[in-house]
Amino acid sequence: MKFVARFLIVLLLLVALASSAALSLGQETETYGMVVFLKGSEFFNWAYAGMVDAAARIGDHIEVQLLGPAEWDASLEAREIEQLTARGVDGILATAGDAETMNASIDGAIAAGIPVVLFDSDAPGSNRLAFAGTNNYNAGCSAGEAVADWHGDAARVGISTFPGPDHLARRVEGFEDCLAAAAPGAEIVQIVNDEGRVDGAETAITAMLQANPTINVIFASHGNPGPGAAAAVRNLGIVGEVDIMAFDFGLPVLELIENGEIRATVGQNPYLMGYMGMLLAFGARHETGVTAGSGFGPYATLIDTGVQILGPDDIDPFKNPPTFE
Amino acid sequence: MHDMQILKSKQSDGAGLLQRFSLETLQIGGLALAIVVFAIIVQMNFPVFLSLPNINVMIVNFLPEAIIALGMTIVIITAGIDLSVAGIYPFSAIIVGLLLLAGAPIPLAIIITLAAGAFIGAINAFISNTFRVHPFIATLAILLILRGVNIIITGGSPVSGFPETFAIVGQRGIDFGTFLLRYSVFIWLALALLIGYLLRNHRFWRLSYFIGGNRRSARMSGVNVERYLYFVYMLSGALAAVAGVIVASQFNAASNSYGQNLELRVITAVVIGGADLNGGAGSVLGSMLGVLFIAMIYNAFAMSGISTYWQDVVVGAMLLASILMGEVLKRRRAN
Amino acid sequence: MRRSISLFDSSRRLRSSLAPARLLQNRSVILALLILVISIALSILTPAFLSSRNLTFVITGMTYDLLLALGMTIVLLLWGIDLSVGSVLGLTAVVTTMLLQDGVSIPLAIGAGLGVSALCGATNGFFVAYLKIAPFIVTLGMMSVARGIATVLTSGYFVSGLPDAYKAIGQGRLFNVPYMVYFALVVVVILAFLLRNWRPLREAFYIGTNPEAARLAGIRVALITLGGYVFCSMMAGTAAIFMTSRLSMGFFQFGLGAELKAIAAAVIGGASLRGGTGSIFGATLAVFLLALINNGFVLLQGSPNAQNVIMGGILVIAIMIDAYRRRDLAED
Amino acid sequence: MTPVLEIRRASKSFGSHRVLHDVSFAVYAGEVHALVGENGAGKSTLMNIIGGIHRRDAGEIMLNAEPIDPLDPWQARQLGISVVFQELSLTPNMTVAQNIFVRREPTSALGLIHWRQLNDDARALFERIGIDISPTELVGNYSVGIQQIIEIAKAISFDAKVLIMDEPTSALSESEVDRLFSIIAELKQQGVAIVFISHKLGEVLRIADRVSVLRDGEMVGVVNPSDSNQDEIIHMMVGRSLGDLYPAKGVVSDEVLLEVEGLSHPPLFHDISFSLRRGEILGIAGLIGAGRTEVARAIFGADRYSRGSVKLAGIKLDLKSPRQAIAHGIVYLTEDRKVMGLFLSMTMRDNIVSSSLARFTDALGLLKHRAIADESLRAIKQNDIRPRDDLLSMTSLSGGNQQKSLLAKCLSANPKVLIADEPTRGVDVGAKVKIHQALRDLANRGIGVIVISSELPEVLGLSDRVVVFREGHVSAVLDGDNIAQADVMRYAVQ
Repeated sequence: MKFVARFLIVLLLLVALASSAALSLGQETETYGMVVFLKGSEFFNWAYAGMVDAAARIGDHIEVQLLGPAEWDASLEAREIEQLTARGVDGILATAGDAETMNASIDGAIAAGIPVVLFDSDAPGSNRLAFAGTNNYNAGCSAGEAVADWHGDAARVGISTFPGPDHLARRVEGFEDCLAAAAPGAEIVQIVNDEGRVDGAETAITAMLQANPTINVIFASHGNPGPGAAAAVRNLGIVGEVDIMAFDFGLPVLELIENGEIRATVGQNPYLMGYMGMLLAFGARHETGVTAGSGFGPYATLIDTGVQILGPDDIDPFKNPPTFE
Repeated sequence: MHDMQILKSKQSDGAGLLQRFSLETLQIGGLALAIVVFAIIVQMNFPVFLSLPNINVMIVNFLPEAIIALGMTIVIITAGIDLSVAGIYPFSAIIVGLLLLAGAPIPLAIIITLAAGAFIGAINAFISNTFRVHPFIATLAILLILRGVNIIITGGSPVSGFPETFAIVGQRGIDFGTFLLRYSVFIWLALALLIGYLLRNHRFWRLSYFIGGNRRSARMSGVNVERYLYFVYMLSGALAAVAGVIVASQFNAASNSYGQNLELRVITAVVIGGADLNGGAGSVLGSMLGVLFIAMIYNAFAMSGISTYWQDVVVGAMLLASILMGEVLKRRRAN
Repeated sequence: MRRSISLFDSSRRLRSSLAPARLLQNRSVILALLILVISIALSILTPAFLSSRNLTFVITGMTYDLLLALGMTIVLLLWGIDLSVGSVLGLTAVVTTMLLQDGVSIPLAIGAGLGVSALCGATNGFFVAYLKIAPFIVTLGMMSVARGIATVLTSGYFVSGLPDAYKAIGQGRLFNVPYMVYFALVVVVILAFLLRNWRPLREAFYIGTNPEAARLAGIRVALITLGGYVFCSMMAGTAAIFMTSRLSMGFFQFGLGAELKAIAAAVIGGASLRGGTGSIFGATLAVFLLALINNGFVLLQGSPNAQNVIMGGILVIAIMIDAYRRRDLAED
Repeated sequence: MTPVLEIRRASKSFGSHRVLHDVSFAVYAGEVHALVGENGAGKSTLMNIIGGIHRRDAGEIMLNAEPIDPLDPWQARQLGISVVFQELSLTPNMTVAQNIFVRREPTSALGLIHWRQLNDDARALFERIGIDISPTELVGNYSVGIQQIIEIAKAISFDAKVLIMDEPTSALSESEVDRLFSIIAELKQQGVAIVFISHKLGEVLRIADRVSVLRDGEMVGVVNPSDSNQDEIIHMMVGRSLGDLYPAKGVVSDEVLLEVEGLSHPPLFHDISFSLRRGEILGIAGLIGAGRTEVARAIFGADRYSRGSVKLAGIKLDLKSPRQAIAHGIVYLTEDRKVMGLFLSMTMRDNIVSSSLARFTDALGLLKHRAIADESLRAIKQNDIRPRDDLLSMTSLSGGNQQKSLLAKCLSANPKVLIADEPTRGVDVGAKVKIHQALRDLANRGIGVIVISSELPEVLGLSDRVVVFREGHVSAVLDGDNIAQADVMRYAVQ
């Protein structure tokens, strides 16, 4: 019996603790959730920082939270959206792990009257209200044009990417098209699978460079292969002979741009995606007289947050990424 | 004439709580208690937690885990393990999707997919039986192969655009206004009740405990252990395929990304539910409670806004805590 | 009658084991033959393969996997399993680099990182050896916990801004070969020597074969088991030091999925999930074989999607070869 | 009268090794027929052929004059031939009733089990053979001895016409043996034909109606116990006279080597005190479950005890592990060689030195392989282990040689005190004699030897003094050359 008594005391303590915590909660708060397909990606932290800042700008009563699976799995992301819907949050910002899987969940949230705004990666088949993000084709295109600018028809390019996410496919497509348009003599020599990882990229790119010594440019279609490509070039002792076009501005990428191992990176604007996404969701949440009828307030359906090619001179603003508890 | 008490087991007269109930009852009872306590605490902070719509979401979200856990429970009872479910699950979602896109009638597509799942299970059993390797290794090999196959047959992008009626399996349901009770929940319930009942009461299904408890003696009792393991792994594979079909219908899409770490979530749930990896112990009720417990933890994170970074820490700690509890119970009973 | 290899085979016995028929019973020989065949095929198919650069690279790239596989071999030998190595790698990477970022001196940061990995291993070992809880579960829990802590610590950020002297550990070279390759080779040789000659590691064979009999034979079962898990985790920690130094960053997702690869390599190399067997050279050759296949894939511009299929396929083949080797063994 | 079971000219070879040659054998209803022979004589093979585990190469098996051909033990049991193997076929995690009726549970047409009827059936079965075991208790909660009886009940439940038991008493205490024999008598009454395989000739003579003796795969003869004696049977078994089963007793010094005082660990044992002198063989007798093994393990540091002390040569020891015990020179030979004694998949050499590695290690902890090889060869020669190839896997050795290896392993640790728990369990007569001699040689070299045995004649024949255990207490310490078996029994049970 002692066992049971002790257990009951602990139980009571826990309950008391929990209820005091409940009392301290505010009352008129609005909650917005951000759902990403790779929890803890630096890129999405920038986006979340934008969301946090926009929420603070709107007012103290806005609460935000970040959710998402630890490994790339769109079905787990869909689950998070369903959970937020059941909880009845005031708005959801989501980035689609793949273009199709989340449609039903997004539509479910919209049907429940919760505004859903996509950012970074769109789910065009869903009823989502708006999308704020990079036009990935254009992003790839900018990179392709920059590479054409560097080497012209002499460009021999290796691309590092991994199969699956739709936005990566678009970037590669944009890259190929615009490179071909700007420098018809340029050539895509090989595309390798980096499995989405830095060390995977190192392994794959090193082998690629050995098999194809003519390669003089590496295009990283997402954030991780940039440092992997730099390590690969270092491995082979050909630093300076191969130009690397990285993607995004993770700290390791910035560092490598500073010391010259990476020539430039395609800078997206995740902060703006989160910031605009939050504003869009908030706007949609609050109906005005004019928008009456749709069930949602005013919002823009498509916002291109743009890219810029960042060289050594452009990276200072990104050196201090946001942090939060 | 003969002193009979030698033949009686030690019956302690002052039997306490620990002695009065079987270990299984204690473990399941403890888990149920933990679930109730946890639910009360979360509920006090977030009143929406125990609302019907949220409970519904909790169940639907962990439906694949729950269905796969049914098979895993039997696998673990026979002292095996099946890692390949995390490969079969997306594989069958993709296969049913591709079949539907190719114009196969829905029932046929589903049947073929379930058969494919069972077939992969048979391969697991074949490798493990024929080459006498631990099922961990056999199913690991199949998991690795399937992950690659899944990427190859989809080219890495999701398969989607299934016929409207296919949505019945995983999307449609009974509309209660505030929430939609999906038919897939009934599929799970039916499977859980059926398998749970058979595992308790059916002569053939109960052999799994015998095999897991003492494989040699099962052999000596004339059980064809190898053939039985075919049955067990085929069942596990087929159930993973059921989960795959449901998820394909639910999302109206199928991608090779599905099922990351699924095998570990399922094994965690089954073990929290009282199954013994050494075989011979485990129950459907326990496993389902284990899945529920994990589902509640995940949902509470979505509820609370506490950084989900803590999620893994909490789930891992829960696993260790529940095992420690079970071990403590076992030892206190033994003394 | 079945003869087998004694732990204490002395040289006069070795000669008879060099007979061709017996050679094929030796897994390391089979693996070496496979490696030879694949190497010849690759060098015919692509000239880039045999370049010293490429070979250096293959060996460099396999170092992390090798360290993990060595640790896993010891744990499997002890009739255990360690699912947490990948997560421990991630956690060590994060802890070490964060300390460096905060200006902690390099030896201290490395020491702390290795200390954290040792602590993870000791926790695993304590639960397994002293509380007698199934290693699968213990390390599965640790897998979640360690990865979770790494995530919490970094909130998902890359950790960068590491001092150059630290980067030199992984990036520095001697005769154009990175230091870490020498390190790994030294570990392999020492470990192989110790596994043959050092009492605690010899005793590991007894423990893995029959833990209760080992205890009654006066072997320190719990302590050696604990040590095995600590060693395994520290191998993961060491891999983390090299990885962070080489890539100039720390990231909580380092080592994701590495545990399955390590188990596969150790098993292909001769370890068994039933304990009591394991080979350092076997594991080394297995890691090399897998690295070669990966390399060949990229060199031949094969679809990288098939890599997993090949890895699983090799595992199945290894299982079959092993079954053939053990065909005269009694049931279970 | 036709025999229930008849084997006609059965032969069996494994590879080139002939294990049975032209063996004929018959059992009649209501007869207890003992089958004896040294290990390797072919008893197990003969039984395996009848029980459906092996296929014979030649010959016939007749059941009630009909030829039969059982393919597996299950089929044999369906035919009415139940074999109780030494290895139990029970699983600890299920109840007694579930174990007995596995695959034969009373079920509905759909295969759903009628639980109540299942337990009632088990109860009825126990009633039939006159024992009281709860059908709903988990088998794992019962001792090995009772599990053996459950196993026999299971065999009988097949409506066995022929019941074959392989060493059924090897794990039983004397009183459990009595229990078993009364069950056998009961079955005999009911007309079951019983084949009883045992090394314990005393038991054989007590229960058997006829005794068949096998040697080297051939049937050497059938004798009637009433016109024969142990010596004659042994002679038939080994083909020669063995001389004495027990070596001559030696000279015991007065010096106390090991002193156990007030050792307690409730509820297993209470206030155990005895002493062991240099050069003495101290026997410990008692029923299974009397706490003999538990005390031995506690002295050895394998399990804890709550009170009391153990002194070695006058110095108090506080042993926390077997390792410390071995370091002090106390060595324990386990009763369960397969589970707790040997590393079966490893070589003989690995096994022999497993307790004594410390002796072959240098300051750095590195092993001296040559010294290890020499030691193992020496031990093989000294203990006469066959074959003399120390790189053979332990699994390929006979039971007797496995047991000798286990003894060699213990001796290799250079013991001052050897505690031998059931040192001759499952060993044939020839090996038994050699083990007995080895134990006496040890004592003569000044080592203190404790022998725990459930075979009373062995305890008495071997020991200088006998400590009797009853229910966790020491009930008597008997001294002298002529301790009567009946005295020991009285102290053990009263």
